[in-house]
Amino acid sequence: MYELGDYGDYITAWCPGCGNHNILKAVKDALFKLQLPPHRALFVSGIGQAAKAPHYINANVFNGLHGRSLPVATGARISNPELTVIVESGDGCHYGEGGNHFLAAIRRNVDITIIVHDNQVYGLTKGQASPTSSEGFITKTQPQGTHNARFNPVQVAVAMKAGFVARGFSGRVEHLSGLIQQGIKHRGLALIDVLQPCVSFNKVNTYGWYNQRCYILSEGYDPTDRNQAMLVSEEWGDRIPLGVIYKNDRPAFEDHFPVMKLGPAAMRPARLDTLKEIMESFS
Amino acid sequence: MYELGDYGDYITAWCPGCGNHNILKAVKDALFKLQLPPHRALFVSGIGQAAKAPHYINANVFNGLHGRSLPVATGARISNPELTVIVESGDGCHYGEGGNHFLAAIRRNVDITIIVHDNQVYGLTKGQASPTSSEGFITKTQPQGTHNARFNPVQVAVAMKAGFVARGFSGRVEHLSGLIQQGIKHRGLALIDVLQPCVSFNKVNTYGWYNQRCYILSEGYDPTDRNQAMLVSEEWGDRIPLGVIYKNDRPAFEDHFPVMKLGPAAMRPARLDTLKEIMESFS
Amino acid sequence: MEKNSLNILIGGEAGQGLVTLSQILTRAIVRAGYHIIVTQSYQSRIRGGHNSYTLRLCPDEIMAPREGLDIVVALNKETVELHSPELKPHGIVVLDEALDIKNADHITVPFNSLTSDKFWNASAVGVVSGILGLDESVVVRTASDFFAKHAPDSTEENIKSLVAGRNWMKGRATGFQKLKQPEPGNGRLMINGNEAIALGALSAGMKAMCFYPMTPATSIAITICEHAEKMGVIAEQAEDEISAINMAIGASFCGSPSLVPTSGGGFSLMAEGLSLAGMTETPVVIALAQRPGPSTGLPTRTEQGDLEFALHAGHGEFPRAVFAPGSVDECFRLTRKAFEIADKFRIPTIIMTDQFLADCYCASDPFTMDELDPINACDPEVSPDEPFLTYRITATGVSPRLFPGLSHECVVAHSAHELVIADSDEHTEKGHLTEDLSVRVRMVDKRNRKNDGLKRHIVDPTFCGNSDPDLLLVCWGSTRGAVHEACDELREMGLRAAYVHLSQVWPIDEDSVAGILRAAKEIVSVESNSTAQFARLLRRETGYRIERNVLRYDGLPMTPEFIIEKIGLGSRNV
Amino acid sequence: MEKNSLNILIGGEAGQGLVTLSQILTRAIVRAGYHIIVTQSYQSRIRGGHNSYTLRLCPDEIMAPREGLDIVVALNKETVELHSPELKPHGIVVLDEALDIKNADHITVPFNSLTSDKFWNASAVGVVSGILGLDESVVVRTASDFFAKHAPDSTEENIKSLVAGRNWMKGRATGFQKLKQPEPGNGRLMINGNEAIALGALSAGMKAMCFYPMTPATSIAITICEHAEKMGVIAEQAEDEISAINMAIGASFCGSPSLVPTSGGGFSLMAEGLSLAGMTETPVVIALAQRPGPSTGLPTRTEQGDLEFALHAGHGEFPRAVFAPGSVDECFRLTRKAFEIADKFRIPTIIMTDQFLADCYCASDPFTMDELDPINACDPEVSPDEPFLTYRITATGVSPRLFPGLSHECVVAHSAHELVIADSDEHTEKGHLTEDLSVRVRMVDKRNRKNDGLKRHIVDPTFCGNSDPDLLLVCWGSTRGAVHEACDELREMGLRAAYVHLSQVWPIDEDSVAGILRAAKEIVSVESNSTAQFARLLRRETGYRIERNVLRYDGLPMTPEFIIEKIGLGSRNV
Ligand SMILES: Cc1ncc(C[n+]2csc(CCOP(=O)(O)OP(=O)(O)O)c2C)c(N)n1
Ligand SMILES: Cc1ncc(C[n+]2csc(CCOP(=O)(O)OP(=O)(O)O)c2C)c(N)n1
Ligand code: SF4
Ligand code: SF4
Ligand SMILES: [Mg+2]
Ligand SMILES: [Mg+2]
Repeated sequence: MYELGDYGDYITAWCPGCGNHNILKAVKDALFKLQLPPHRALFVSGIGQAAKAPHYINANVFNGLHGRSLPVATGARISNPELTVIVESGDGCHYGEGGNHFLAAIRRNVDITIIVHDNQVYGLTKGQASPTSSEGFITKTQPQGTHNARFNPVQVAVAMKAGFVARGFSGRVEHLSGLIQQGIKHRGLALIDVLQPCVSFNKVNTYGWYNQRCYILSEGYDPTDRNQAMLVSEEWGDRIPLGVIYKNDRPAFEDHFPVMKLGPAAMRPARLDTLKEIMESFS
Repeated sequence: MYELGDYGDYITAWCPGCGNHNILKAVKDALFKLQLPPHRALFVSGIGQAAKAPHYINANVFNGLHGRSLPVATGARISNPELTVIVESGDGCHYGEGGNHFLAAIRRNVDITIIVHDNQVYGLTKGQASPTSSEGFITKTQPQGTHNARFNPVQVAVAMKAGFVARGFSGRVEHLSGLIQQGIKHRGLALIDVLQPCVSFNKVNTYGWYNQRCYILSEGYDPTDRNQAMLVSEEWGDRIPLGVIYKNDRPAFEDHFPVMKLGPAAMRPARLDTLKEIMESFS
Repeated sequence: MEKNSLNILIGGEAGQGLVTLSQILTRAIVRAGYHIIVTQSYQSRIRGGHNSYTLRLCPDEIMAPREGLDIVVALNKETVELHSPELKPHGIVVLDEALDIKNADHITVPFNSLTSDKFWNASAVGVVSGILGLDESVVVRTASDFFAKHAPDSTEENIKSLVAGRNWMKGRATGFQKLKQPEPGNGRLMINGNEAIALGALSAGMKAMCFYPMTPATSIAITICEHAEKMGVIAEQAEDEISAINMAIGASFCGSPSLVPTSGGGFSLMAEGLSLAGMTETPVVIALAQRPGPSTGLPTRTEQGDLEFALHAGHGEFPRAVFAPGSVDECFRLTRKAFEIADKFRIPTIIMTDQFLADCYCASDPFTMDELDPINACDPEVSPDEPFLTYRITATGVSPRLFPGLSHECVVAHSAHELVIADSDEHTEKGHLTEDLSVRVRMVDKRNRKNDGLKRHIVDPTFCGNSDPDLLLVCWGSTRGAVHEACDELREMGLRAAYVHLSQVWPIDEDSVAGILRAAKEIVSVESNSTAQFARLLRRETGYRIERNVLRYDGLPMTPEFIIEKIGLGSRNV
Repeated sequence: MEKNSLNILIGGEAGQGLVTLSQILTRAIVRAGYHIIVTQSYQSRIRGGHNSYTLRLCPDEIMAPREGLDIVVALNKETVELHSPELKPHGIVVLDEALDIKNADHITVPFNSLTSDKFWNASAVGVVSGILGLDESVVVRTASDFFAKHAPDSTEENIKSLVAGRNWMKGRATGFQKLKQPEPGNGRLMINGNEAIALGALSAGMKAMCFYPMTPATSIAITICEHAEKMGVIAEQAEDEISAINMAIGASFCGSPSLVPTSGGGFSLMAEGLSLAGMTETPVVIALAQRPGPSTGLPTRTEQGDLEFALHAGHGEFPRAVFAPGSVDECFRLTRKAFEIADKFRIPTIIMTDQFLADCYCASDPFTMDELDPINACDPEVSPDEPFLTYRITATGVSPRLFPGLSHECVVAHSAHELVIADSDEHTEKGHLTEDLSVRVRMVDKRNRKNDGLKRHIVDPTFCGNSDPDLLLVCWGSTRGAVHEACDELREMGLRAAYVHLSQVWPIDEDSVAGILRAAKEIVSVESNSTAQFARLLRRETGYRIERNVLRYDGLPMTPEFIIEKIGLGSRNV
């Protein structure tokens, strides 16, 4: 039996009032509710404010490069299918620098849970537009407002038939914890895009802004209905839906590799006898 | 008045029977029908079999890096909005190595036309699975069949509200030429995914396979209806739709920059007087 | 002996208004005619943490930051604790009386009675400017200018608070020795290295700037973005660094001189693009602002750890030029040079700076910014009747240039209907891909021939001191100021010392550098890295093995004190 | 003097079945006991173009390809035209009579009367094996094995066609001088450099291979993919090279020794990942198969142009080891070594090969493949009672290792509940990011200390020839064979010649290399690049300036003839 406190209690480097604090709370709550042993969890992150999160959780951590958390997480799963691998990083990491890995991870359906701290801005580098920034969002590097269309990660993930697609809000900790728990339990890739106010650099998408708009999908909503999920994932404006928006049960990446059933790679000796036979086929 | 022959007539390095030959024909036909002066066109490509195409066309050419044609094309437009910029490369280039630029170009809505030679395989490197390969596609590097879900570029582009999204087939040259002409005329990004049999490495998606399945969208089909476009772009199996699947009239990237109205960057002197004022603001 | 200068440190948490206070104070000091060197120390976070801004000022020219503090302006307790030990005798601490630090030597200001919380900063400007004896009208004007731009609604209250601080300070005795008044500054700029790079690029006719944010390079991008629209320049934030460099190459190919600012991690991602620029012979300028690595390292600190990487980044062989400015002024001038050389030789060039220089403000005379020579003048040997060949083989290795769709002034005789073909594969003169291996050899030779021309345009090393010194310090890039001042002091101590600084680190002129090294009895390389990369480079290029190094790699800027201490004069006879 | 060997070139268009013909013939030759060296020349296209496969065979050991041809097997007219000029006196051309080339010296085979179009190849195997006098039963068995695997349905017809060719040739006189019969080969492998790397990796306990296809590295991936499932290894094609290296790092962090095969362009994209491996101290092995650059260059040709890049790729400073096998056998052995060193020191290591060696088949004695030492043995100085620290500061710079979620045998005393924290930022011993600058310094020193250990594990250079030579050839990587044979010949010509080959190019042991260089009167560096990168490296590391170079950069493999010609013996007294 693990206590909530076993998942760590650290001083963070985040601004007071930042939405990240609540996401951290939700993550720890989810780990606690799932009673996940800390040493069985691996958190992988990139670089950014969000990406510091794993340092504030008692678990294994690989805090790698900006935008590259998904390949690292995939490699980790290849090596040890017994680890619960959770990726935590920002919108810039996942949808900007790491966009190509986002597409690839969805296609692979690796059994990992991705928690995107989506503050619609590059926080750590002091407030440039991110892929999820609304069109017209003004920053020091976009003084005329960003002219790129807002990236809708949820809708792209649904279009690509990701295994599990959800949206949470850092203002709703308990709901978010529930999403994370479901995501972790889902076999295959789980994407949880979390709306996260950045009190320092995003003066548009504030707590008030989100509170006014966010609503939780009704009990009756069927996330396995993809056409409906496409419509719901389109919603962004006066109303923003929270919850599990889409899911399916595609086979996970891991299911394609018989050897993964045999446990961690580090425990398996090299098959030198087989290799000798292979070598003989060269003669 | 340009003749068809003015657009070039070169010996190619492609296999006999390759679908690329017809795409080349369609491209030249489109240029001819549009009477585009060769020196006003710039073809940008990456690396692969498809990416050799610009060498077989009379036009300006930048044959750059595998997967990186879109940033180069974007830079070209920044410099000279009077050029018609056409990108030609393979499925590997655009949806594999260059996936992140694909997402970004759609979001920017740069006024370029992208012609993807989609043979569902890496041709030049001798037949590995590409992002558009069907699940289970067997190759020397995927001896158990690829386990990645097929990337559906058309659907992702529709989900992202790309300005113009079409699918052509190298077996239908005239239809394809029509799509390319429309794509070039469209203000903003035009994506034309072209089904292209690779006779050397793709023994699944052959001419016969495509001929059996491809149909041209009816006259009455309304490509501005996005919900319908989402459904149509989902079709892939017994029937594969060809034609303009989706379009809209989002402002193009270029519309956000007043300076681009002033013509090619190379013709504009540096504004040193303005700069002196700026410098004075530092004192 | 150290010049008569003062060191003021302003410290507090991120988000406490440190920037406003520092900016106004620094600008007023510059307007008053002082020279300054500013070092900024901050953490990779937005709020909290310990940040500081250290301003060295002097009536005469100075080149480097110094250790030891004369005034500490403490916005929080941590600042007092961390920095009091660095105080010189007679140094003073200015702090709010509420900070509850009992010490008779401190100037505890009752800020809350002078103004409200929000304007604390402005009051502090008043207090410190009073201590320094800055002309009040200069300070008030500077603050008014600042607030008019950044907080127009509260200008009045801010100025009132400033004056309140100033008045409070009036007549209060401090044991503090004021500096002599400087000559008037005559419109000097208060500008840092990155801003100077931005202005340099704009003055060189840059038309496209493509970037992905990365500390400490971002402020180059910010400066350009701020002015892009009115300068008629396109500044585009790319989706990643790979895109940034490829976009810049595309832009340059079509006629926009292009800049790509980045730091180490981003530069790593650009290695393939660099090689592309080399092969397609497309000019592009990269501003590489270094920070301590490897990998993410210390994002907000300084280091010179990427030298060897910058010299060899990118697969295959192609010519390049690498500049390493030693001052804010050189940031401006060498950025222009980087554009000039890139265009003249159709190659990629790199400007290497680092967090210290990037963020280092100084008082600079206004820059001269005449138009550069027209780019890539036509090769007189090539008759305009000949067809245009992107990669025409010439004696210099440089081919005349044309932009797609345009008849360029230099090759005006060529019809605008000529086509421009560029290829990343090995190619013919026309630009089409080829597998003809004899063409390959000619193209390699052509590209390599540019090195001869490049060598004729090398920026001369700066040599300063005794011409056959007992001790020669060698350095490159941002450490020049510290080495200069250290060298001055060593000479004052009686040592026959000199230094040589390279602000172009590639190519290097073997003969002239070897000549300088040969004349020295002992050589010490001074570098902000842990493996003496520059010393290694010099050995490769000249054969001289530099046995001793002063290496700093704790993330802090090089200082004269650090150098002198590491040289360890104690152990030798001077 | 050249050994008594034969050169057979088989040429035609891509897609004409050249591979089948060459593979069967080569394997039969190896089974007959000959030594071989194969060079492949192909273009960056799938059908058409001119491709050739050159097989040098000899009863004794040989190490390099040679110029001049004894037999040309021409599948098309172009082959005859291109390669007839290379024929030696008595050389012969084998071609189909339909090819319509009138020349009395040619052996024009009526293939269409012997077999149908489809089995032309097999017939040619019969003809050529007859010319060579290979034992017919060996040839038939080899062909049967081949077809059973690749075209089981047509084995019979193929064999019939082979025998028909063989019979046709029987009794036909050729002026051709057969080779002496070799000793029996005893199960020698016919294997190329890339296959040897693949086997080397598998034998070293590699558990994950992440790649993105790129010529000439792809065949490493193909070989591993073919056997992955039965070897219990995960081979994953990544979406790009950035993903490949990061995936490998993630895999290695969790306990899979990992390999990343790539070529120059892909390697460029991995520079940031390399630096990440350096900072996080995660072992990873990169196989860098070079081709001529810069940029896309000549994708199917050979070059050694990435040396300096490989040595310095990645921002910031971190230890690495770089190996450069000089033979197929070394490809196997040094790949194992690369894994061993990567794991022992927790660093990235690089194996540099090139298209020539990648595709070069030779007859190799079976490899020895005992298990490697258990990875990263526990540091006896660290008591198991102390908490696990990913970056524990030790005397060697190497910290004991643990995998997330696992209790590793080496640190078994540590509970499996220990957490493993890794960070790309500068970090504490525990692995958490830090901005403590004194910790920074200790961590830099820790990482740099690994260099001392690395230096104690350097692969000795191969020295061969007179010990105080008048002429010393220096080389690295794949050119070793050509240099070896050139050197033999130079000595036979009476020159006091020797060569030194480095199969580990980083780190380098200054003293031992300098010792070798010092003993030589004149030094010539032999490299497949245009700027003599290795010579530069040696100057940097030893101070010796190598004035003369034999540089080849036309994309073709180095040969003894090329070296001897460039050395220009004409102009000296031997
Ligand atoms: C290759 C590379 N490019 C750029 C950076 C600089 N960088 C650090 S964090 C960041 C953006 C972070 O944005 P996001 O992922 O949204 O995280 P947030 O700080 O908003 O939580 C950038 C651009 C980097 N570390 N590495
Ligand atoms: C950075 C980099 N990685 C890999 C390669 C090798 N490469 C060349 S073409 C190609 C795949 C081409 O596939 P696609 O884009 O679909 O074009 P196709 O040949 O099928 O037309 C690859 C992987 C490369 N040139 N550069
Ligand atoms: S800058 Fe924004 S995202 Fe970063 S910690 Fe502060 S509030 Fe949070
Ligand atoms: S390999 Fe395939 S794509 Fe390439 S030219 Fe041949 S048929 Fe076309
Ligand atoms: Mg963010
Ligand atoms: Mg393809």
